[in-house]
Amino acid sequence: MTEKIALDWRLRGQRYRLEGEECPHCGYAIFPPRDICPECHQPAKEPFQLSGRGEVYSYSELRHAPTGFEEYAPYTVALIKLEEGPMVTAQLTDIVPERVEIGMPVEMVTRRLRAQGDEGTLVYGYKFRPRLALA
Amino acid sequence: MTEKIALDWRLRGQRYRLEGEECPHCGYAIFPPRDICPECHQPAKEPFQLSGRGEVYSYSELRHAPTGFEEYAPYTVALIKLEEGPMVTAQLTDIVPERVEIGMPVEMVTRRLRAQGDEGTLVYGYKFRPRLALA
Amino acid sequence: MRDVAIIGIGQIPVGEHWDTSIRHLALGAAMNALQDANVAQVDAMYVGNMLSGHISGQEHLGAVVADFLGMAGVEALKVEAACASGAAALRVGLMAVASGMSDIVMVVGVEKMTDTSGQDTTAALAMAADAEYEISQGVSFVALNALLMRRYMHEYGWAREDFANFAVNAHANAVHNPHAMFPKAITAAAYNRAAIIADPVGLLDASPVCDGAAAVILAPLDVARSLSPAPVRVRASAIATDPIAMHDRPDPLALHAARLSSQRAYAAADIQAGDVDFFELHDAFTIMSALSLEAAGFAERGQGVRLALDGEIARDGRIPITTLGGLKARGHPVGATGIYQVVEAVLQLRGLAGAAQIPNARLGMTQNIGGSGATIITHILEAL
Amino acid sequence: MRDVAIIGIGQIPVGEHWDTSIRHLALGAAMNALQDANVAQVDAMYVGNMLSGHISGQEHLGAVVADFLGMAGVEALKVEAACASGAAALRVGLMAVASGMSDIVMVVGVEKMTDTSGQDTTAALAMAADAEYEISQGVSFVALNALLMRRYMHEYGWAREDFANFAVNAHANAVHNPHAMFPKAITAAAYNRAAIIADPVGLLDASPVCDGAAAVILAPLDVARSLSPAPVRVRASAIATDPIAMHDRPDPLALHAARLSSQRAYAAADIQAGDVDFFELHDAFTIMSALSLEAAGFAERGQGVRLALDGEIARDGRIPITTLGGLKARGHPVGATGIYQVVEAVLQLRGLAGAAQIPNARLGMTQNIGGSGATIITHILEAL
Ligand SMILES: [Zn+2]
Ligand SMILES: [Zn+2]
Repeated sequence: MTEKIALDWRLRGQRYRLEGEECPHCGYAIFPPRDICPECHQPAKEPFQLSGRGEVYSYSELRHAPTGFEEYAPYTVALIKLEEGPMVTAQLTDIVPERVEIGMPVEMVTRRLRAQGDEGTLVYGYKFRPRLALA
Repeated sequence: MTEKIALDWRLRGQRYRLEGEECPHCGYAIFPPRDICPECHQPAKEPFQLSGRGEVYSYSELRHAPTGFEEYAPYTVALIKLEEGPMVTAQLTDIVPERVEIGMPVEMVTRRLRAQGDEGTLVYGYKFRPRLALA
Repeated sequence: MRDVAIIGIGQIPVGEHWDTSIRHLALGAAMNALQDANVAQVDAMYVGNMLSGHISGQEHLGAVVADFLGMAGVEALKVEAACASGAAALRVGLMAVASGMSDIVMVVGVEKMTDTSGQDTTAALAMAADAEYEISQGVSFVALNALLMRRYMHEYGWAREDFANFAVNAHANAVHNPHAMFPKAITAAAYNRAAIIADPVGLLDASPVCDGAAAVILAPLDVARSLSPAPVRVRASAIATDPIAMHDRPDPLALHAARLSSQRAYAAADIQAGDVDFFELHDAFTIMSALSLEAAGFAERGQGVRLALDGEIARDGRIPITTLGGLKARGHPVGATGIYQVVEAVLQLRGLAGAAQIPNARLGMTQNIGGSGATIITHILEAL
Repeated sequence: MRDVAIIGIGQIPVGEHWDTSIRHLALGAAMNALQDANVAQVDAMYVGNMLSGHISGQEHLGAVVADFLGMAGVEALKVEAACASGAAALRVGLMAVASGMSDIVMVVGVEKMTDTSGQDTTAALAMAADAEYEISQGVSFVALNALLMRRYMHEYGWAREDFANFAVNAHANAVHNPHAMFPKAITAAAYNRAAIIADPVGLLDASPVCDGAAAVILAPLDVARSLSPAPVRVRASAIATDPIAMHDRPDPLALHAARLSSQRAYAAADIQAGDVDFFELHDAFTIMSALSLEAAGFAERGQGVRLALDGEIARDGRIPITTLGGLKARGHPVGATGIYQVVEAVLQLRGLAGAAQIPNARLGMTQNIGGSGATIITHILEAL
């Protein structure tokens, strides 16, 4: 169940910078990278940088955290619909819980996700915070 | 992978005292308890106390231990053919490694098998030691 | 392709079996099924299970179960599809008999969930979702269902309270099931008062963590009548998948794999949704009941909750569901659930469901869901 | 029952794929197989895998692979039988086609083993044995094979050195396999000098921990010729089990499930052992090669080692084994191994094994072993 160092290294582009792919055949924006377009099923390996902007599709405040996340509970997880089309699952951060709502504009930030293993290696990744109204 | 407290409790009869079963239909000695006779396939739940005496069927000194047993390596594991018929897998203890041989008479003793989990709960169970020649 | 029938069923009570290992849970259900089918030996057995490796440190469960049943030698495999592992194993058993590769086949669903802490079990269950893009974000299985439920409430204007009757109905039915974990009625008020575990999901929206095992014996239809006084014919087996991560589905509320799986099953059985007398759906969470009813064609989009509110899911309603307690009240030992559903459907079709009996039940449907909907398996069973 | 043929094969190099997740390992092999078969879509896919939960925190691998292949919607299940998971998945794939429930089926074997420490992987592999009565005693998988090897040497009077040629032969063959992990020849002297890891098992008796994936595409035999220029017919699929714990087998050296599985396969194919042109056996350890040769009928009890000493296992010997490197030198990514064996057998039967080609290979046998012998699955393949 513990995330592994090699795994974190493999996923650094996606987790730190929201790097996806763009399908050269149908233009579909793909995140996470799949190398095969889920829309037209053609090979799709063109790197594509997502803007990190999106809005809340749904959210929930989680009170019982799985192993590895206990110290952070309660925290709010959400489905974020990104501007370019893909949806991602992520935690919300820098929020006032009662002000979170479906449709709220958010933007990606890099934050600590958890500490792992006996040595407590820190794992970072994307979270989303409310976007200023003028953004 | 870690052994659980409920599991250790469930298996205490077998692990501490080599409690098996005897088939009321064909007399087969069964260890570990199966409730179904592997010989005649009839229900078999009669408790049966094995003597703990047997001899070495095969053995190996293990230098790379699995997670949880590292601190005990190297140690010697063996297949022990019990007097009553069943064979068991167990560690040898109180041995001079170079004197271990196939056919060596052994007897059961209860020893610490490993420490488990963060709290280091000790797990005990059967091991086998050389039997005195006159036994 | 040979037609296949169920000639025996077995189950053990769902609950916290502190004193029983996973192998002996499976054994209990298997022995009951063999006895019910009045057969002593099978040609093959398929074991549906998700978590034996994580929770019991035991993989290779097919061989373990065959061995402890005293049947070492026979074909035995484990089949895994997360919470749909039970129905997945049944599907493989059906293939074995349909192909002629085996005649008498046992399918066992088994799960041991209570040997680890609640947090560890929560983490283990999350392996049904996307490890790299869902679990890694700290989302639990409950939270995934909460995300669905909130969006559903938002899109269709329902309140939390409107889901109460899914839980109330399940518990009311479980009262008549001696194998249920919670054979106790609950009220809508109790549902409304229950603690929230991941907003808007409360304690009484969710099925419990528990241990259990259930088994069925399969045979070719043409010999089933000579072997069993009341064989049940498998009219359809259908499976469909959807992206593993909820966020990768174009419309998560559509439960697309359930729609696909149901349609494939109706086509194979040559029936319509309306022909089904009862529906053992996968009520791991109340939101799943609503979405399943819609995807299977019993309600319009966004109107599944209406069936609960109107009492149409009760024993005497338009489409009775969770007739012996469902996942909510019978319990949800994940890899065993799909087989419990089938065992209960067979009881209904044999007319042996006691006070929970659906009058004149002739066609029953079961649907087992893996993960948040990535694998959905439907079976349609018919009384002969 | 419909006859089934293999119309496409795919594999990726076996090794330590630090930069590739388990899903993308599977994808690589699957894409190669689809391309080889020249099909774009399949009706179902079965994934053979043992350790995805423990090592990658991901169960529900069937849906994951279908999803990332861009095939969400299709039937997808994971099949597990420890180190025999690959062949187990193939067997389920054969049932699917033989029954008529599916026409074009993909079977993928995949394992990711290098994301955990060596000790953790050792502990994970031990889940193939009896968790309660073997693993709990601190025995590792290597140690179980050491117990067998020492007893064998004792009963039949062999020395450690006598096993050398199993490893030497495997490495000699791997030199010609671009997908092998260790495509390098070794000498008997190197075998004798190698470090002992669990007496008498040394480093060169054991297959390596590694990552890999392989895939095959199945189709009904009667349409295979129109789909593929060189289809390979599956003449037999047979499986047998034995008690999960080595100590519960009346005669552990008999490898009883291999004997049973081989005999069932010969009977189904209506051939004798002597008709087989080559044998891709499960050389996870050199002792397993000796016991497999005996159980499958190529040597008397206690005389399997003699075949190695006499060179009868070489390409031009009486019964060539591990013709493209075997588990020892191609590598043993556990759940993928059974499919690598089949992919290599198909290469031989197509006459495309290059410098490793067995002249006039017409009938090939593969045998995949789960645990220390509790599940053994044999396939016999025929060039058309
Ligand atoms: Zn595209
Ligand atoms: Zn007996």
